[in-house]
Amino acid sequence: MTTQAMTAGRAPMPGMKVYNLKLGMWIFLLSEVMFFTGLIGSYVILRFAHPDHFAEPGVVLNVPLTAFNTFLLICSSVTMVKAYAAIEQDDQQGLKNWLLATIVIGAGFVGVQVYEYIALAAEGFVPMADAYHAVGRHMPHDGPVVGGQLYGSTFYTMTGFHGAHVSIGVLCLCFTYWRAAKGAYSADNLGGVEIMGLYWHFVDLVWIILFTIVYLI
Amino acid sequence: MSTIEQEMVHAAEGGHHDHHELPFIRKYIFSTDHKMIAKQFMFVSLFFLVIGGLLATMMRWQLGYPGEPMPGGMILPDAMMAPTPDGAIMLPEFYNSLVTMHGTIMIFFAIMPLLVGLFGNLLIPLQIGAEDMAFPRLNMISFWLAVPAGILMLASFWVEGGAAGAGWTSYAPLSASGEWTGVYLGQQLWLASLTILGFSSLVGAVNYITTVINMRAPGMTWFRMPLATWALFITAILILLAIPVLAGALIMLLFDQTLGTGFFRPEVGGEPLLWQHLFWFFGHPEVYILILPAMGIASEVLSNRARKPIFGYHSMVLAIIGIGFLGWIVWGHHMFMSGMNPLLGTSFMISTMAIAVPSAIKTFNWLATIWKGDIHLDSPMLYALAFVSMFIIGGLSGIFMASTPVDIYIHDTYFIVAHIHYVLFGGSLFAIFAGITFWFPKMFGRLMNETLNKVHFGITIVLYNLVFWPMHNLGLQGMMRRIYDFTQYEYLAPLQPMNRFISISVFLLVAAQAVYAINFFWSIFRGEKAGNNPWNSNTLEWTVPSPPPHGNFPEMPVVYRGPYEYSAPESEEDFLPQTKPPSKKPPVQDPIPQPVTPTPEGF
Amino acid sequence: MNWSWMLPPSFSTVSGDIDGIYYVILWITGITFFITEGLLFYFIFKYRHKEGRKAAYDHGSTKMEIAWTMIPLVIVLWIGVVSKGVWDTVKVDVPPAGLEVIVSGKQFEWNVTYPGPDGALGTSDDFETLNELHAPEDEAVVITLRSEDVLHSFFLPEMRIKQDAVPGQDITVWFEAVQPGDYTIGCAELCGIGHTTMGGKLIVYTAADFQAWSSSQAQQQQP
Amino acid sequence: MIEKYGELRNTALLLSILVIAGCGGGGDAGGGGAGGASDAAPAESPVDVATAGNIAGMVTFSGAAPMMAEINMGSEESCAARYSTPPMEDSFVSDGNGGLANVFVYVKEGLESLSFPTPTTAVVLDQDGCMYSPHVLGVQVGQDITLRNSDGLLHNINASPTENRPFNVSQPVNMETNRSFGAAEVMIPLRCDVHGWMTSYVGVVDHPYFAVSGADGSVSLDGLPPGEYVIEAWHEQLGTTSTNVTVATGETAQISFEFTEAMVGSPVPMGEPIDLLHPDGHRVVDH
Repeated sequence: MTTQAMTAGRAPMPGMKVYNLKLGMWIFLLSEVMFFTGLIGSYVILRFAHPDHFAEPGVVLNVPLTAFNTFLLICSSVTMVKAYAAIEQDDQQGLKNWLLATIVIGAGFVGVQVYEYIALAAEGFVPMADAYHAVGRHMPHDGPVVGGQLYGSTFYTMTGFHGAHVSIGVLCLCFTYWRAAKGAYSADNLGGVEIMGLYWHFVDLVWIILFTIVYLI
Repeated sequence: MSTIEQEMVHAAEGGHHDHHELPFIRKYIFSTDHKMIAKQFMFVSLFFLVIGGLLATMMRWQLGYPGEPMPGGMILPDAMMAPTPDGAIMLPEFYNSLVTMHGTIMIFFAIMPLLVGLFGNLLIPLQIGAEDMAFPRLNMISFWLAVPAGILMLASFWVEGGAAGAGWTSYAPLSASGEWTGVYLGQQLWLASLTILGFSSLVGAVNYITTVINMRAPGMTWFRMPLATWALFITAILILLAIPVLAGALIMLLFDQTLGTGFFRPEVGGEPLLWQHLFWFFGHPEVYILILPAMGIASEVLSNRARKPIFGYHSMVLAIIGIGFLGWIVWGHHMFMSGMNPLLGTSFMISTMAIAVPSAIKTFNWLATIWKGDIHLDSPMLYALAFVSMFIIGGLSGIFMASTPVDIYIHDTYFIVAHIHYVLFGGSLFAIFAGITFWFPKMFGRLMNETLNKVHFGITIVLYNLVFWPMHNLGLQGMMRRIYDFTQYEYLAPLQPMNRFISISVFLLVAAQAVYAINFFWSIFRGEKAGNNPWNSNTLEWTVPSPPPHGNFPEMPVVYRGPYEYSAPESEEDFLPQTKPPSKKPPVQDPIPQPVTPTPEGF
Repeated sequence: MNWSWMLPPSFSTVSGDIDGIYYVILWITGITFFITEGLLFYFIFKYRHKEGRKAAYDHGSTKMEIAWTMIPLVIVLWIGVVSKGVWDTVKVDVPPAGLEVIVSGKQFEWNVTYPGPDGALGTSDDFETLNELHAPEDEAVVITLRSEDVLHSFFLPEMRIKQDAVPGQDITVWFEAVQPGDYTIGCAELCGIGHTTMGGKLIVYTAADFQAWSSSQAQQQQP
Repeated sequence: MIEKYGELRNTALLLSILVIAGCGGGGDAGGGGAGGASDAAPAESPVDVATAGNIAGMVTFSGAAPMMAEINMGSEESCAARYSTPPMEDSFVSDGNGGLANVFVYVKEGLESLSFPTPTTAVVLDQDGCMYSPHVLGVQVGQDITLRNSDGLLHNINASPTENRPFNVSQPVNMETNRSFGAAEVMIPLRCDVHGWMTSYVGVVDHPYFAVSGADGSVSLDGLPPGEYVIEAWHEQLGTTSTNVTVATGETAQISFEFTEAMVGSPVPMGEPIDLLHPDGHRVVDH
């Protein structure tokens, strides 16, 4: 039925057995992959070219906090799956609850990231190359500068772009929730929820890669 | 997610659009009809084509008459021209802006939207038998993202410090700080504008790919798709994967300027070469984005006007796909002299040599297509043939710079300028002329005036070669590109006459385009009425009225054969539409599919 | 007006090979050019539309297509192989230096630093010239190319040498002039408002003259 | 995915607004910046000539003067031809007996309560024989500087201030371009990238009491209202030194600035704001 809705009762040659929205989302995610590949690739190149600019894990960055944040995001993926499972069963209430949960956790992730930024900036870890003077966590401010000017630039750009994706995702989740509240979705008509899920899982996946590369290595 | 939901609703309404009349604003301005959006792209990019041409004439004035007052220069602000008693003389920073903006506007705002925006939108749904794009509203958004991008780009001429002046490639660190160029806000607008345009192309690409994969009519198997659609499909994939990389690079450079990050600023440890790698990793697929659709258009017109099946349809498709793949591993050939490891240079040279082959295949197949044909030499055919012959030159001159040692000498000289213009002007632009002329009736229901077109073709092909052929020679004499006053170099001063000759030819060439413009607008209103199928073509778009109604196909077309069955013995005319049910068992490659039951071949 | 496709004379040990490859490619592409364009025009004339004649119904010939896939492939790969050799001699295998100098690009001038009497760079007796590179003939001049601000491109047309100067990177360029005389230094990469003025002179002496010039400079520039 | 494009449309909107702003900014000839004197906006108070006093001073240098090398103008024959003896670098100029030229002397403190009209006459900075003349000059906030090219060959003027908006313009022929700085700043370096040796320094202050020491090192600030002042002297190689002075009605107060060999290569403040609102907003150039 959905497939038919997508193609307006015509019976074309489906190159793939997925309806347009889903296919479109997959294709769009491909381009997102290239976008993050470009960013992460640049990060890796700069890091190999200037190891001295990058500090040991945990010296500047608050790894435990971010690990917790990563855990949050993974949970939000689980709740997103739950939401989709619910609507597959035509369970409107379940859909709404799980969507709400996803929204809350997603917003929480962004909140923690903002807090992290503020804390880091207070320690002199800033994106402006010329103003960079990170002294490492809980160090006296006149201590020796840790890492180099590229560290702040790359860190905030990498994590910032991911943060932007999450924030946008949260907004869309709110919209999906609003639609769900109006009962727009059903077991036969869950395209909106499904592609929302696809996007959300993608953002989650990217974060796991970023967390590994930026924080742990 | 409103748009998505609307898409669903909208799509659900599918068939019964055409019944209710849309209000003017929905029909002509915020239209979701792919044909209208195609026209919108056409008018906007033709406007930018004119702008780009005017920029070129100003540039050529400085090169043809270095340091002499430019006629009418007085009307330009002091930030561009130096007022002197006997007229206004061009400032070097303005010349740099001209170089940059001519390249940027022609590539991103004229050629690319004409090929992808115009022909992608117009042809894909019509040629595969879809009633519209997969996401009509996204399609509209794609256009309405391109417009502000264009406005930003033009506006940058009038901000303090003038428009971007670091070349269309905006190599860092020159582009990273106004201290080096004297351009401050302009460079940031350039970056912002291209980022927005990037999103516009991205939306379009997602739309095209989804449409081609999912919305083909019954019987339209992969290997029954017209080559234009094939080319646009592969182009869309290239856009989809290349643009995001550029967007990333643009944003990083924008951050370097506005936030003070250090990606490309060596003084804080950044890597200037990183910009070049990112830019050309996008930039080389971009080159094929700019030529593949042109190849597709040319194939359509050649086969149709020669009334002969395209020679080696499958290898043509494979060549397009091959280019699509190889296009990703040759970017380094723009960077032989950049300080990149010379060993990498060799590997990039080999891959570059390899990518010459698919283009060679296509060229020979085009020749073989018109061989033993029944060639109707009307204007679309003339433009298409011009495309082939100019593309041959552009392709051959490419081999010189692909060979690393020769590139040492000709890199960054006018030889490169000649090469890119033989491919982008002689190639893409002539194909665009061919395409617009060929599909004009489908867009406006009237034919363009043949005589005026032939006049335009004659003047253009001659002047075009007078402009760009000598640039090879300039390059061989060692004249570097993007140079404000080459007479500063003793050994280049003798090139003055030839430069003046080129400049005069450019002025005439640009003026001559008026013929096409006049013909274009005159024909929209007064042109000879065209029926459904003025060219006796086989492909689906010619089975419906010109212009096609909203929803394109009154009833679902069913496809029985490939697109190029011209002069087939089984039909008494010299063409055999894809939708014509076979009389007896026809000698066509593909089996007749049961409508509805999908048979995805090839892939 | 010079419509010639010949390259201007060149005066370095490698320029001969570079020009050689150029002429080989010129021949190959030239012949291809005349054949293909010739065929194109011939077909246009021969098979122009005539009433009542129908075009051949022909979907292609795998044999022919394989032929014109393989032939170009072989040719271009051969060009590639030949090119590699010369490329390596010019850019990869740097010969032992007869003269080592530092050339540093800066908006909009080339600063050249010479080793001075002790023959070593980075010592107090180094001396400099502005926009002029003085070199002996028949000696490999090995240049460490730098840039102080933006990208420049160090271009010696008559030596067939070109190399971008990248800030933050030391790039080795070398050439060996075969004849004394005055030659051109150019900047081939857009480098800002004064890009057009960023020219200079390459002056090649006989070994003896160079010694004389070098020592005279060294004395002048000592404080 | 689609929702993201909704968000993009807004970006586009914002940016177009930005542009319109940009166009607006494009109008004025490069001044702008932090607004300078106008923020402190006390009523315009013309100085009463009857009660005004003067300051006369000497700037001297003691010790071994830094070596000034010859300028090699070889790359610009037409300029080199203008000089019988090769021109010397002009970052340190003093007469034989201790007088130090090209020192910018100005009232740094003591005038906060007053404000002064912007002069309508422009100050000329000439590019002649591939040298800037004068080498050091002072202007008032908003006062026009006429950049003149008398050489008829390509010069560019690259100003890199901290308080004001930077600019980098070229002059390929004999021509004049007017520029002004909207914020007080001592000093703003100007340079010509085409001729690496060409540099000049502009002092921008929000009152008329400034001067550049002459060849003999003498300076005079005339027509000051009576009161206590802090006077600062700035030299591109020797840094700054300042002194306090009391100006009495109708009298000429004597001051002197002593630069010494020891100060050679000491930090030279650039782009220092005069108004005390942001006291340490200056970058330092080390030699």
